[in-house]
Amino acid sequence: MNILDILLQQSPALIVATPLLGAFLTPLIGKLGYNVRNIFIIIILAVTAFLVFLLASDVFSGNIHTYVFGGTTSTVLSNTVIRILFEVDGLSIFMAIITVILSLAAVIYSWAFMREETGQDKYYTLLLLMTTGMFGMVLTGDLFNFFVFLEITSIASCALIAFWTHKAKAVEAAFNYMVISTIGALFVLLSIAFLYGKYDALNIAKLASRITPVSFSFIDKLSLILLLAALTMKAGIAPMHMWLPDAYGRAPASISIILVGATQASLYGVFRICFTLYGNVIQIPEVSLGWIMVILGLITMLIGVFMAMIQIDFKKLIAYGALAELGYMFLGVGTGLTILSNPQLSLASNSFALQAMKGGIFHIINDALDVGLLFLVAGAVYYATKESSLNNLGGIARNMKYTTVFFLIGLLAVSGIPPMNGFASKLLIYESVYQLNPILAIIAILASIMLLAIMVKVFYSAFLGPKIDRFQDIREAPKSMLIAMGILASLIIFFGLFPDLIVNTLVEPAVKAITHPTSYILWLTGGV
Amino acid sequence: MIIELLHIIIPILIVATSLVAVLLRDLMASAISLAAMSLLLSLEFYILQAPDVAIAEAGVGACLTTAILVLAIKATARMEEES
Amino acid sequence: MIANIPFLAVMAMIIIGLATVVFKRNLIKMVIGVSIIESGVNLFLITLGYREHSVAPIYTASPGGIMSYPVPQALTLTSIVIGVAVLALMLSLVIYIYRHYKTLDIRKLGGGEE
Amino acid sequence: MEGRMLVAAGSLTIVSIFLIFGALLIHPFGVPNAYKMDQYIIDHTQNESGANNGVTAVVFDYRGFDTLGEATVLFTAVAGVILVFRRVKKE
Amino acid sequence: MMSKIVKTIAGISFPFITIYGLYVIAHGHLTPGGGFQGGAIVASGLILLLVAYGTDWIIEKIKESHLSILESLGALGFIGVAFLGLIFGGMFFTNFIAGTSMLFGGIPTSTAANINTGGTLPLMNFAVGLKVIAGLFAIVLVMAYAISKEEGE
Repeated sequence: MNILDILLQQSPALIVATPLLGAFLTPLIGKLGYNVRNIFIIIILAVTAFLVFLLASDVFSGNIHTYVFGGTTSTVLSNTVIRILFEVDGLSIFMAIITVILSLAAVIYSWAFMREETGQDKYYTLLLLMTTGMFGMVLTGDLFNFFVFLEITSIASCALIAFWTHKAKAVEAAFNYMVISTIGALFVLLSIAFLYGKYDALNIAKLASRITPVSFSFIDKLSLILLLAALTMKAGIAPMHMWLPDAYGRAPASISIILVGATQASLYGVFRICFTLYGNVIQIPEVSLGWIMVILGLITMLIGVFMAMIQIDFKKLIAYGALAELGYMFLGVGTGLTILSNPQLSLASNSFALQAMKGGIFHIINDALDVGLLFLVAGAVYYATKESSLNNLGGIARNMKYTTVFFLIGLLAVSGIPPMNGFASKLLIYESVYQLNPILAIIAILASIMLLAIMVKVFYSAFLGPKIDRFQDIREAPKSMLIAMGILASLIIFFGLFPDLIVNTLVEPAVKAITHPTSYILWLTGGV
Repeated sequence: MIIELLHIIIPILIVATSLVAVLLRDLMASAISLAAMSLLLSLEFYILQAPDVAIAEAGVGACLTTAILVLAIKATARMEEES
Repeated sequence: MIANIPFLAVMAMIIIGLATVVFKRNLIKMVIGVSIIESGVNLFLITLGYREHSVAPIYTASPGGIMSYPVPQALTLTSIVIGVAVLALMLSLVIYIYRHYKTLDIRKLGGGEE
Repeated sequence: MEGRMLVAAGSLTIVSIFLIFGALLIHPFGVPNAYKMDQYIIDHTQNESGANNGVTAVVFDYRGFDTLGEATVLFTAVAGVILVFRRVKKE
Repeated sequence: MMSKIVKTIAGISFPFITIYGLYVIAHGHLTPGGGFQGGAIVASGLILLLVAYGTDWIIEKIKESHLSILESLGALGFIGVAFLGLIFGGMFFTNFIAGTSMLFGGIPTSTAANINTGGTLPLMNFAVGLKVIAGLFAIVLVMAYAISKEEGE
């Protein structure tokens, strides 16, 4: 057994433990100086990235990778699961890849962006902890463990949103997010308690195998509603979206980009619960929430687009754009769920269900890259000009050439213009939604066009136009920020040029994971 | 029998103290009321055969939470504004 | 036997807490509401693991007999510590909000400088 | 503002009704369903983890990873509080 | 700042509270308690001192950065024991000491208390206890210090 095999076998634990170890060490390493600490953190994340891709290579070959914590004896009995276990399938590893890309970009970006700030040791500690929390959320196979990591993610992100404590709005946004996410997490815990009381298990696969159409009762319905309400609240879907633009807009840019990942981890929770935990009962009317998801997605999209029109703050405008993008993901996956959960439609239009799912899932990674790039650009503009209001910006393209190019790439990608990656996923969503209902597809396309118009307006007013005296001698963003933006931009172009490759290697296993919950549930017989 | 009676009385007291904590205008008084609720909760944990949790709730809920709350109230305003 | 009164008390606590968060306008009252919900959920977990006429799951000097279930107790321990962590961070944010706006009333926030 | 309060009150009422029904419909107090997981732990704690306290055995052995998460939450909160109360350079 | 009576009583009771807390930590695998509970008790004792003697007196003795480092060490000890489980037992968090002849390796069979049992549990209890004492006290200390500074200005 060589070292790679051992690493592969242990990788689910190590992916979480490595950034955690880094976070615990950061206060000690921080004493050694600025560069040492930053290099240390980049090394930690690079090791994590290596482990994620190692694990991905195994999972994409069709396995479901399980890892039992502390398991020498009694790991798996025929009728119960005692210990915590991680269960990694295509969707989990897909989310883990997004997390690792975003956090690496954020850390590289922070090198220059945070240079002047105080409290950097704590900043990097919390950043690593947030990454840890997201990894835990997406990799775990245990519901209570999911709750614990959810709390880690939300506490760390709240503290980081309030990073600029001298800005009243930032603290207020952090407090609002904290209240929302704590109540959401407590609802999650309450429904975990209900499920535990009824089914005597905390393991997702075990619970899923016990929730059957025969046993389905009021308690299951209550838990489902509580879980979905809490997680959609945390993901920023329509009725409870108010905290999202504030939190995204007020946080430092390097945190906004990780927050995108944190919201998507909550979205992962929604998908995991709809498709896996309640996978056996997906055709019971109370569970088939496809239409609700479609409508919520549409509302989110429209709110995002309309509110983005009237924003004058650069980052808040992008935050509303991110809200609109969230709507697309929900729309795509909701369409898939609608078709899958309808027994009459299921056989005839299964390919459309798969296509909608593919679009929705593919859009998750595209959204992370596009919106992330735009946030980084906004941060770079703020760094150079100390100005966040669009009314006062103008003519900065001459001095910040690279940043302008990156903004242009992000603009085209976020509004779904070929050849960027946003086009590939949005096309999949439009086509499949059209099969469900043409009006929905038309609304989605119109929203996209409006988003393009808004972004082009921003491009003209902020980057082009006459040169303002104040910005006569602003300088281009520092190298580390350009590198971070460059990574995301090159990934956007790469994904846009080879969408089929990405869909086949990354998205296909994730879609397979959520449309075939039985393979996740039946890991017992599949061997551990 | 006495235990069953306690299982009825203590939860009702817990709800009553939490209601008091919410309704009082004086924030310091509601912090104290919350501490009383924590203490009753820890008693309830004890008779529910969870001594570990009872110790934790008594230490964390009744002492630390109250300390942090009192600190925060000292740093801000003591009375709740009239609506 | 006693008709789920502890469960109903738990739900009453959660509802009181939620009502506080939704209707009260004072920030510290909102935090107290969150804390009450937290306590309610903790009590719910412990109540789920209780068996009639049981003893605590500790073998040292135990008189024997059936034992109450240990897993919910372990979960509650975790939940209590998470609760105090959340509370501390929330109250520090409240203190900062007060420093900026000089009020705890949620309706009066939102003004002030950027 | 009035309309918003009305919506909030309505949704709170619905949630309350759901929760109360949940409390009434779950198993009777003190008589849980057959709990295989807990019974296994009660039976095997002494042999497998060597501890006499079942709760500590669950906290640190069977569900040790949760406890790591819990310790991390505390660590996060401390870091967060120190971060919030640090000295900020005003621009 | 409190009166002399409060100071004296706090000074007398603090060692008892601390010893009780350490007892709860050390006997976590035998009697009710453990790292968290004991840590919370010791932290409560420290807060008693803070209330009685005032923030300035405490901050001369313990700096918040020291507590931060102690907390990191506690957390590192905890995760370190878990990693040892990976190295010696094959999986993260394996209780590799239980059932061996090492310290704490005994297996209890009766209801009698035997401190030499529990495997990795006592080690983790100590690490978590250190972490919780430092962490909880650091939270209160930082808040109290920041508030007293604000009032002083």
